[in-house]
Order: sequence, then structure tokens, then C-alpha cells
Amino acid sequence: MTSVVLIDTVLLLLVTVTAIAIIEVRNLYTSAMLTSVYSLLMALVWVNMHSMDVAFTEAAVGGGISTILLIGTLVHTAREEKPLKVRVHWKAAVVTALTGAALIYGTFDMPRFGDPKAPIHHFRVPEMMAQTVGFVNGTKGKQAPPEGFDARAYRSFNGAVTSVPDDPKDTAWRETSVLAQHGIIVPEVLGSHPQHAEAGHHLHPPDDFNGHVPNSVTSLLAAYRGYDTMFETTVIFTAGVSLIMLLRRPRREGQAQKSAPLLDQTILRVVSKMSIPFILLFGLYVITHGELGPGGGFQGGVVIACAFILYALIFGRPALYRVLPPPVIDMLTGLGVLVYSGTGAACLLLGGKFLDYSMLDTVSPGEGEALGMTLVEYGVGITVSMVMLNIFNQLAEEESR
Amino acid sequence: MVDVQAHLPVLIVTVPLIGGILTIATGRGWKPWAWATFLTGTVFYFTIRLMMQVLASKTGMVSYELGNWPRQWGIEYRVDALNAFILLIVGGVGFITTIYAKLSVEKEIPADRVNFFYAVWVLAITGLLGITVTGDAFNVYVLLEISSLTVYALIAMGKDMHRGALTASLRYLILGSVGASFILLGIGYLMMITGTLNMQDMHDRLMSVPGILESRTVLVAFAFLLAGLGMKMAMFPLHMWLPRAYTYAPSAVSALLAATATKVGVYMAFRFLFTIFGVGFSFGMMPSGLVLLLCASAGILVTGVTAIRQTNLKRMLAYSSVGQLGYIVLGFALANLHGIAGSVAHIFNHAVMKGGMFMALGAVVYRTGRCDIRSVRGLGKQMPLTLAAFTVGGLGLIGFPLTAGFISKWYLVQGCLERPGGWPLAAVVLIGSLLAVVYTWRVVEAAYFQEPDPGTPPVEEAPLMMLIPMWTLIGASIYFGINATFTGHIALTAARSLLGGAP
Amino acid sequence: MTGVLGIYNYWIYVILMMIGLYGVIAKPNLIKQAIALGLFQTGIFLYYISMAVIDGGTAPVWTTVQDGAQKFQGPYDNPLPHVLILTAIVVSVSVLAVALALIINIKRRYGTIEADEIEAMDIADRLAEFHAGAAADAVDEAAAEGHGLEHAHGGHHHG
Amino acid sequence: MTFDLSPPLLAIYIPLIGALLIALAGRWANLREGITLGTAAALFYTVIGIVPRVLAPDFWAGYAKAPPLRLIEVVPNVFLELKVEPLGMIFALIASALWILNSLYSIGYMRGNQERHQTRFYVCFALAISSVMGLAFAGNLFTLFVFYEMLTLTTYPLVAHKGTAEALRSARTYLGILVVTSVCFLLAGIIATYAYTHDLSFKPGGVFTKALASGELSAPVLGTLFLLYMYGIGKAALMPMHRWLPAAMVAPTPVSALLHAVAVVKAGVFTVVKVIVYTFGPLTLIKYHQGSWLIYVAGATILIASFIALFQDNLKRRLAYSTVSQLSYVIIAAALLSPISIMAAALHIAAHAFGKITLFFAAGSIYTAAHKTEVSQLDGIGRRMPFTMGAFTIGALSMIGLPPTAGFISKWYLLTAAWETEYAFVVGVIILSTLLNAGYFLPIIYRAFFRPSPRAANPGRHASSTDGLFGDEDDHSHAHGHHGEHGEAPWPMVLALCCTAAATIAFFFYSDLAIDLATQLRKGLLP
Repeated sequence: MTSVVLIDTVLLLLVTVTAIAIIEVRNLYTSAMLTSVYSLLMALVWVNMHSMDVAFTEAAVGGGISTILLIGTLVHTAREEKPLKVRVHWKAAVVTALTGAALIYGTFDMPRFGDPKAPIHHFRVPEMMAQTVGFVNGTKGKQAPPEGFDARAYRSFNGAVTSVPDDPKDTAWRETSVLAQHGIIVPEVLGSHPQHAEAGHHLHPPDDFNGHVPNSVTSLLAAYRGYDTMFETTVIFTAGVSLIMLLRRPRREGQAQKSAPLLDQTILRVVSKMSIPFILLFGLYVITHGELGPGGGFQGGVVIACAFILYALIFGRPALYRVLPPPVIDMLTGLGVLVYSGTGAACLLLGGKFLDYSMLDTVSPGEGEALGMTLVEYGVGITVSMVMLNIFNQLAEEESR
Repeated sequence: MVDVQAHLPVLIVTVPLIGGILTIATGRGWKPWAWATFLTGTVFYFTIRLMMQVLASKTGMVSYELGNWPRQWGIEYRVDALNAFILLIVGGVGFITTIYAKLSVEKEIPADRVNFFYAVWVLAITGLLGITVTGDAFNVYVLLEISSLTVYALIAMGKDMHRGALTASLRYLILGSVGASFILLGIGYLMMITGTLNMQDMHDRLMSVPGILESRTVLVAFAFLLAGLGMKMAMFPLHMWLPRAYTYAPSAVSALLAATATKVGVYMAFRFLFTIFGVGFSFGMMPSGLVLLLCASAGILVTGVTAIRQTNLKRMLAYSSVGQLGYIVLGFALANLHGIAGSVAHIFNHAVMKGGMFMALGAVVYRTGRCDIRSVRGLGKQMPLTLAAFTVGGLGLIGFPLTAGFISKWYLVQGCLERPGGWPLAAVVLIGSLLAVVYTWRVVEAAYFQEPDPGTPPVEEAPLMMLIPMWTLIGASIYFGINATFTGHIALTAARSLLGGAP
Repeated sequence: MTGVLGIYNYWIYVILMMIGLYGVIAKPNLIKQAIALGLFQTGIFLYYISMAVIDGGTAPVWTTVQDGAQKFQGPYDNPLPHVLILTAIVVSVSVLAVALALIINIKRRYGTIEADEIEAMDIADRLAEFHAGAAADAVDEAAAEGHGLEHAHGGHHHG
Repeated sequence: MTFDLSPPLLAIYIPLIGALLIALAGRWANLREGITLGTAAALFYTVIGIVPRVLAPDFWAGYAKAPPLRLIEVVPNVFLELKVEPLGMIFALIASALWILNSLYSIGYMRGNQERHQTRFYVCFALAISSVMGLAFAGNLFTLFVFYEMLTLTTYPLVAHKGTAEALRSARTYLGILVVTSVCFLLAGIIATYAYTHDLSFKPGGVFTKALASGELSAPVLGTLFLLYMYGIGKAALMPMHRWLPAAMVAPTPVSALLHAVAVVKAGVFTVVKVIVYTFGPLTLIKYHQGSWLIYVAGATILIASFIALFQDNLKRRLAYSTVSQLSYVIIAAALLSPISIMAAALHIAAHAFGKITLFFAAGSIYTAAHKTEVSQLDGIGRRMPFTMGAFTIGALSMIGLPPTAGFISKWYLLTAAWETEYAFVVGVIILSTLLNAGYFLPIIYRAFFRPSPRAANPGRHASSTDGLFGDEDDHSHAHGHHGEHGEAPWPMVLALCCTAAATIAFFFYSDLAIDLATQLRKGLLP
């Protein structure tokens, strides 16, 4: 507990300093590299807060993709910012100060950091996790918690919470909070009450996930909020297409492509040739394993894209285009979203609602849920990797002109 | 096979989504356009059926739980009279604008990326539809980003790739992202306090837990949502991105945006202010009514005057759009039955009028290559139908009787008068019409009573492919000005349900 | 968690956002603006993730194998904000990509990526457009007057 | 009693169809103008056919119960609807009758002056008449407003007809004042009325009684509404909203004649009377002591406008200010709120129409034949154009209110009403304005008949002092060539103006129909 806060405090200070440096430094390359540092620090912050998936993504996106994008852009634009006439932009400072003050004002009534009794920890999400999905006890489909289910009783499911008595010091703030006064944050310790112990019989035995996959982030991402994720994939697709629209120019046939300058570097060549298959394999693993541990389509997709980018860097883009011609990349970009939305549509065609994976049970009995989630993860992976590759290609082509 | 009726809400979004992605595989030439037309036509058909379904249902509401997850945990699509109406507008105008787009896109967009253009175009419509249909707060944010990203790209394509389009797009991107971030933040605050993301669930929590509404967190959430939405819907004085964006965007894109994008922004404001926070909080406990009324009034007057001073007609219409948005904001900020009804009706009426007017300007650009006030001189004779469409649309903006604009004004003024001390607001609404007279009449005078500049080659009437969509919208603005029972009924129903709190 | 430490994370997020916002408004360099926009958004991510933390909690991956059976070892942090932020991160990188593409194009067409210089060029563009119109108007008016004078003149002769 | 209300609808459709046919026949001038005349005749016939219903003795007994002719529900509970009543009947009758003569006159004028865009002119004219019919037969305030605005819009192209900078500027003033007043005040008043009463229909006795009785509406608010209406009806040219009328004189004379002496301005005062009688109700206004200010404003308008007219050298401008002052006769009559005065208002709408159109016709004839626009140019013209100036004299007498002309009848009723209501102010205004009227009309007649025509005048100077009202320079140069040799105007014009002059006199002797209708109107006012 305290260790989390301690590390958190230090890391966040570092992050803040980096952020200031990013804004203030005049050399844009430095700024870009600091952004990368910033992202890695952020990834550490996320890890510290137990958000493995976000940390993974932040490292891949912030440390990887964003930096590539920024450097790629800087090559074509400018190295340095123009020196500013004024040191402090007063208008901006005032706007910023006011906005910040408003936001800080809002924080005073917030549940404190890590408070287990914050509404978000005992309202919908616990209910959701206690819900039964898939084939459980011989019945198919999703079942709402039984009548009389007390969401707060989930705490007994969430183990330790109920057994930890409230530290009066920790809860002192609640007395002053309007939220606590009106019961939005439940002051009494639940579970110790006999009534809740009785409610406990509705809960599932602790070694059963109620049909959920173990990584509850994936469960939410690909199942409960799978529809959001479909659009997240579409956002990436849109970015890819927008980039094509904005940057691609008609390709002149027979144009002399720059030879790959790194090809002479034997060590690089050999090492990369050896490692690329493993990177690819790892990407696939990350996608597939998303149900069990951190990772998923997005992170895996980025890893796969990196493999291709590495290939292009070492062996030149013509080599990459022999493997993956640009039209194929374009089509694959869309294919990912199509796989995702196609899965949803398949559920619909099988008689359920859009993205109702339990319908896939007819295809693979008992594992419809898992099948659906794997399919959509692959969809995400394909689109993400191909869009990233496409972005890289656009920027690189820009360079070769 | 599949029961379309049962899945209408989701089909409205997924059909154009899947279809939009397939657009990139349709090759070049007329095919992407035909495919996009087919898609938007299908969507339009779905929106009509959904509207009928909503009107026929006893609860006045259609709910669809995606993935069959119960609505508190999954994502719910929830369609009542209000969003069915907005869907109808987006679907209908989207379809008509797509038909219109063919010629102007052929002329303004490089041929090798027409398929990408239409893919993005269809996805933009998808995003707008998705925002409108959903009942989940976070889903709104995701779809908002889809529509925003696509719109940035569409604007950047620019009229003849004008370089101003790039800066316009980037400026919109930055402001739009800040706005969207504020919305994301507001949603986060609300989620933290209520523990849920479903709009109806949030509302129930906000209503049922005593004292929660006085919490500083909710207050800040409200303020930031309002600011974010204000930027997205280009509410004065947060409209800075809009005039440029509309001016430099390709003609068809201007028409689409003017008719749908800001309207969906307003719809979000409806949902957040009325459905989530409830009218009692938004307009009772918060001073937002006053703030919005002030912004709207100032917007109507200032942008009206600014529009008069423009020589570029697209820019003029863009400022006019900000002003007309002021009417919509003013209407719902009144927070009474007729005000809200006027606001809802004006969403529709302005969409058809302004869409038609931008199409008319697009036709002028198509023929003359320009759209400043001088380029329309004497065009009343050379392009009679186009200029007539522009004039009729302009009469609608003025609020001339028997045009759609009059209906909105009728409700709005009524709403103003129902509010105690609302006389000055009624005056603002009416003075706004007068400003519209001035800026519309400059064009009418130039087109009908002035001779073309010597040396300008005579031009032909716009092609039928442009005239038909243009006149469909303008015709609708006349039809719904003469017989507004449909729009009036829907607007009043929506207003009642918004005031009742439940969608 | 007591006192200020209880909302420390929430203050840091505000500070990060505000650093970003300051950059967006104050920096004329477009790339700097894009980077600042990214910082601004990360602030929000920090807010969401902080919300998910539960005292004594662990990552919301529900499996540890003990004696061959999977066991819960709670409490777990709330997975919902994590999911939302995954989406938001993806959105922010997409926005960044489009912004950078626009900036590259702007550099191509304007030759600079400093907002104030671009603004000046835009104003010059519009002024040129406006002056062309105004000049034409002036020519028209002069022509109209000349025309009128000629006629009045002619009239006198006639009389 | 059953109302067969389709004729009023027909009265709107006939000019509309006429407009369509005129547009289609645009290329063949004779056919086009034949259609215009035919349409006008058909319209008059239709309108005449409605009269007996209104004159039926039990008209008012069935009025309240008779359903209006509902065309369409525009907004829920607000209909576009028509309903015939005596006041509208008078207005429709005059407008349709004078359209025939005016069409005849237009043919002569437009051809004589070789005007351009003649098809547009005839089309807009027919559309304007259609709007006038709608206005006259409007069944509620909403419908009234719709046609009121349509009338503004359809007459705009007629005012801007020449397309010169001067014409456009004047047309802008015209549109500006009429739209500003109607949108800012009239529309606001109508919507406020709806908000308070949810009743926009025309009822003898007014619609506010219930709201006033229940205290929902207070007397000051009623007064404010009254103010909104009176200044909202810009077409009534109540000072200071009168400026559009002199500006509109830039239009071709037939437009000035029918529209700005009859249709448009009469639409204004007609609306004023209609609102006073059917929306507010004279008794309500008296009971709550509202609206007496109108008498003084109208009185002031009469005097000031007459005074300005004295100093106008441009003939049409002088006529325009005369119109402003005459319109306020109607308003002052309506504002007296007595049954007789309301009758006087209705009769003056009719009486003034015949006289004023004659005067405008004469002015147009003079312009066409002699290209003269200024009063100071008219020396001796009576001997060259005896018919024109004879008719002009009759019209002028009617304006002054001398028998045997139409003007005498309405003035008589007005004086009676003023006497009865004991408004010495009104009696004074009438006497003074009669003197002023004589003061600005008689010198013209004197010049025309008793001064020798000029021989050595320099027409060029006159041409440049026309204020651009007849701005087209070509016309002037054309005129100089023929100066001094002109006779009467083309025959259709002379025929038309003789007819209107005759009608002005006939109205004095055969005023039964008008008085019957006015009496019917008065009957409705009695509880």
C-alpha cells in the first residue's frame, strides 16, 4: 500500500519534470526523445498502479510508435523551434491557471486515492464480474445476478477488502465529504454484517470465474465493451486512411528506391534476420494470450508492426514491398476491422445480438465466448499492425522523395 | 433470415461501418461513389424504419443491448423520439449529400484517392450516427473521435487542395481534441462519482443518491462537459475553428458538415444536460441556463454582423451557421417546452436549409470556380435554379413564413415569451432574422439585379446531379415550413421527454 | 490515505494537463503543439488509472494457480478505467498521426511550421483575395460614374 | 347557414395560376397581357360572387360557429385558414376591381416606356395580387402574417424593377423597413398573442377577454401588445415608419398606383383595422383604457405628412406623402373605436383607393407622354392632356374630400364619429388637413390649366433634378427629342384613368354596396 504511494509520488514528480522539459526545450529532436522518456516513465506509473495492459500499450505507443512518428515528421519539417520573443505567454498562463484551479476544485469531493469504498469499486463493475457468462453449470448464455443480489457483497468475493478494518484516519475525510454524508460512499464495513454473509451464498465459489476469462481487462475490452473496441480499431483504420489520403502521392513506376543503407552491417543483418521470426511469434503470442495475461490485439499488433519495420529498415522498403505490396497493406488495414465487425455480424446472423459471442457456441460448443474474443483480438492486431506499417511507409516514402 | 426490425439500431451503425471499410476496395471512378450512395441510402432507409418503430412503440423508446450484455454493464443503444429524429436527419442529409458529392468530388479531389475519400466520408457519417444512437457515455467519446478524425481528414482535402484547408483542419484538430478531452474528463468525473457509464444509470444514480448533485466533482464535471461540448458544436465564443473549416473544405464536405456535424454536437449537449444531469440540475441548480442564453444571444448578434461583412460566400454561410446554432442553443437553454421544441425543430430545419444553401454554393463553385460575392453577379439568369435554391434557403434563414425557418422561430419566440423576463431574448431571435435578411439579400441583389462582371464567361445551369439533391433539401425546407405537423409533433414529444428527464 | 496524499495523483494529473494546455496555447511551433496535446491527454489517462486503484489491490488478472486450481487473490484494481484508457491511448496516437501528417503537408505548402508565420501568410492570402475584389469594385464604380457622366454630358448636348 | 368557402380559395389560386401562365407566355407579349387581363376579370368575377354571403342578414349569427376553411395545419394547432368577413370583402373587392383597370394601364405604360423584364413584372404583379387576396380573406392572424410577408416579398422585385443603384437602394429601404417592423414587432406580437390566448382567430370583440378577465394578461401588457401591432404593421406607414413609401416611388408607375396607393398600403391599414376590430376588440380597448395614443400619433402623421407634401416638387413624391397622410385617416378612424368610426375606416379604405389610383395614373400618363416628373414642369399641361388632368382634378377633389367624390363620403362618416366621440383634436386635424390637402393639390391643377406652357425651359436641368426617381437616363434623352410635341398618353392608359375617375364620382352616388358592407361590419361590433 504505502509502497505504491511512495513509488507513485516519486515517479509522478519525475514525470512532471519531464513534461516541463518537453515543453520548454527548443530542440525538437530532444523534445521528441523526451516524449519517449516520458512515456516510459508513464508506463512505470501504470505498472505501479497495476495497470499492466495500459503500461504495455503506453510503452508500445508512447515509447515506440509516437517517437517514430515524431522523428519521421521532424525529418521533413524542422529541427528547432523558432526562438520565442516572450518568455511566458501570459494569456496561456492565465487560461491554464484558471482551468487548473477549476479541476483542482473538483478533486476535493473525490473519493480518496485507493479508497475501496469509492462508488466505482462497489457499484457496477463488481456486479458485472459476479455475472455468469458462457457455459456455467450446464446453462448457456449470460445471467444477471440473482434477485436480491447485493452488489456490495462482492467485496467478500473481492477477498481482502472486507477483512481489512477501516483505519479511522483514512476514513476521516469522509465525514467532511458531502458524498459520504449522503451515503454514496458506504461508511460501514460490509460483509461483517450477518445479512451480507447470507447474501454471500449467491456468489460463486472463489475458484470459478463465472465463465469470464482470467484477464478481466480483456474480458471487459473484448466482451462487455467489445463494441467500443471495435470503434477503437476503426479509429486506427481511419487514421491510416487519412494518412494515405493526405500524404500518398501517385507512385512513379521505376523510381529508384534508395538502397537499404544498413544492409552492409553484417551484425545487424544477421541478428535482425534471426530475431524477426521471434518478434513475430511474440506478437502473435501477445495477441492470443491476451485473455490470460496482459496484452492483446493492440499491443501484439504494434509488436508485429515493429518486426516489419525492422525488416524494412535493414533490408530496404523494396524488400518489404515484395513481402507485402502496398495495395495488400491497404486491404489488410481494412481486413482487421472487417474481421472484428464480421464476428459481430456473425453473431447477429446466428440469431443473437450484435457481438453476442455466446452464439458462437454453435460453432465451437462451450467456447464461443473465447472464440469470439480471440477473433476480435486478431482483428485488432491485423489492423493495428498494418496501419502502423502504413504510417511508417508513408513517412519513409516522404523521406525518399 | 435476420429480423432487420429487431436489429435496426445496431444495423444503422454497423452497415455503414463495414461498408465504409469495403469502400477502399471499390477501385476508382464512379464505383466508390455508387457504393457510398448505396450505403447511405440503406442507412436512410433504416433510420426511417427506426423512426416508425419508435413512434409505434408504447414506451416511445427502443433499446438494444449490444452483445446481449445487460445495459448496466455492457453498451446499450437507446433510441427515443429525439435521437430517432436526429438519426433521420443525419441519415437523410447524409444520403442526399452523398448523391450530390459525385461531381464536386470529381472536380476537387485527386482521382487516385477517391475511394479513400468516400471511405472516410462514410465513416464520418457512421461516427455521427453512432454518437446519436448510443446510450453509453464512453461510447459517445469513441464515436466522437471517429467522426472528428474523419472530419479533420475530409476538411484537409480542401477545395482544390487549397493550403488554407490544412491549417483549418489542424486548428480544428487541436481545438477539437481539447474539446474531446474535456468531454472525456467530464465522463471520467461522472463515472468516478456514479460508478457507471450507462447514461440512464448515471441519471438514476445522480437522482437517487441524495446530495450527490451538490458535490464539487459533479459540478466540475458539468462545467467541463459543457465547455467540451461547446467546442464540438461550435457554440459562440468557442466557434473559432468553424468558419475556416467550412470555408476551405471541399464543397460537398461543407454541405455535409453544416447539415450534420454541429447538429450531432448539439444532440450530445441534449443528452448530457437533460438525460444525464436532468433539467432540474442543469437549469435549476446551475447558472448554465443564463450562461448559455448569453452566449447564444451574443453569438446570434455578433456572427450575424460578421456574416454581413464577408465577401467569401462560404465564409458568410459559415458564420451564419454559428449564428443559427445560437438559436438552437438559445432554445434548449430556455429549458421550457416550446424553447426545446424550437431547438429540436431548428436542428432539422437548419440542416435542410443550410445543407441546400451550401449545395447551391457548391454548384456555383463547380461552374465558376469561385464563391465570392462578385462571382454570383448576374447568375440569377444564368443559373436560375441554383440561385433560386439559395434564395429560398436564405428566406428560411430569415424565418420567412411558409419556410422551415419560420417554424423554428415560431416555437423559439414562444419559448422566450414563456420564460419570465424573456422579452429581450425574443428580440434577439427576431433581430437575428433581420441580420439574416441583410446577408442573404446581398446575394439576392447581386444575383438578380446586377450584371455579371465584364469579361466573365457565361456559365450554364448546374448539372442535374447537383440540382436534384439541392432541391430535395430546399423542397423539404418548404414542405416542412408549410406542413410542420410532423416536425412539430416530434419536437414536442422530444421536448416533453427531455423535460421529464427520461429519454 | 489521508490528507493531501489522498488526492495527490489527482493534482498531478491536473498539473500534467495544464502543462500540456499551456504548450498548446503558448507554443507557436505546430509540432510542439501536437506534443503538448499528447501531454494534455496523458494527464487524463493518469486520472482514470488513479481512479481504478484500490488499497492493497493487485492487477485485475484473476488467476494464480495454487495446488492445480485457479484461485482469486483479491482485491483487484478496477479493470474498467484500464479498458477505457486503452481505447483513449489508441485514439490519442491516431490523432497524433493525423496531426503530424497535416503538419508535413503544411510544411510543404507554407514552408514553415510556426503558427504565427502561417497565420501571417493566411491573412496575406485573404487580403489579396479581398483587395482583388475591392479593386474590381472600385473599377466598377469608376466605370459606372464615367458612364453616368458621359450620359449626362450627352444629354446636355442634346438639349 | 352553410358557408361555401371555396371562392376565397379560388380568389387566391386564380392570380397564382395567372402568374404561371404569364410566365409561360412570356415570349408572346400580346398573349401575356391578354392573360393578365383575363385573370384580373376572372378574379373580379369570383370576388363579386362572394359578396351576397357576407351581406346575408344572419351573417354574424353563423359567423362564430362556421368553421374556417382550413388549408393546412402548419404547426400543431396553428392553421393556415381562410374566413370571409365584411372588412376583408371590401378590401378584396377594391383590389380585384382596380387590378383590371391597372392591368390595362400597365400595358400602355410598360410598352410606352419600353421597360425591360416585363414578364417578371406581370408575374410578380399577379403574385402580389394573390397575396392580397390571401390577406383579405385570412382566417387568423397567422395566415394574415403569412400573406403580409408574401406581399412584401412579391412586391420587392417590382420596386427594384429598374435594377439601377438608385432603385436597389430604395428597394432595400422598402424591404428593410417592412421586414424589420413585421418581424420585430408584428411577429413578436402575434406569437405573444398566441402565448397568452392560444387563439389567433378573428373574433368580433377580440380574443383577449378571457386572459384579461383571469388576470393572466394585465392592461399594460395589452397596451404593449397594441403598440407592437401598430408599429409592426409597417405597411400602414404610421410615422416614423413611413419612409419606405416615398422610397418605393422609384418603381414603375403602375406599381406605385396599384400597390402603393391601393394594395400594399391598404393591406397595412386593413390589417390595422382588422387587428383593432377582431383581435383586440374596440370594447376591450376602451374598457382597459389602451390605445388612445394612436389617435394622436395618427393625427400627427396626417398633419406632418401633408405638410411635407406641400414642399415636394416631384409629383409622385408629393402623392406618396399624400398617401401617408390619407392612410392615417383610416388609422385615426379605427382608433376612435366607435362603431361609426370603424365604418368610416372601412369606407375610407375604399374611397381613397379610387381617388389615389387616379392621381397616380395621371402622374404616369404625364411621364409617359411628356416625360415630366416635377410639379414645376407641369405648366399648361392641362391643355395638352385634358383627359389626364381632368381625371387628376377629380382625384384631387376626392383627396380633399369635396362632393361629388368618394372622399366626401368617408370624410363625412369620420367627422360624424369624431363629433360623437367628442374628440375635438380629431375634428381639428381633419379640418386642418383638408386645408393642407387643398394647399398641395390645387396649385397643380392651377398650373396645369391656367399657366402657359413653357417654351424656353432647359429640360436638361430638370432631368438632373429628378432625384433619380425615373433614373434611366435613356428615357430622358428620349424625352428631349419629343419635348413640346406630346399629346395624350397611349389610349389604354387614358381609358384606365378615365374609368377610375368615373368610379371616384360613381362611388359618391352609388355607395350602397360599400356602405352595406361597412354596416355589416358595424353590426358585428355590437354585442
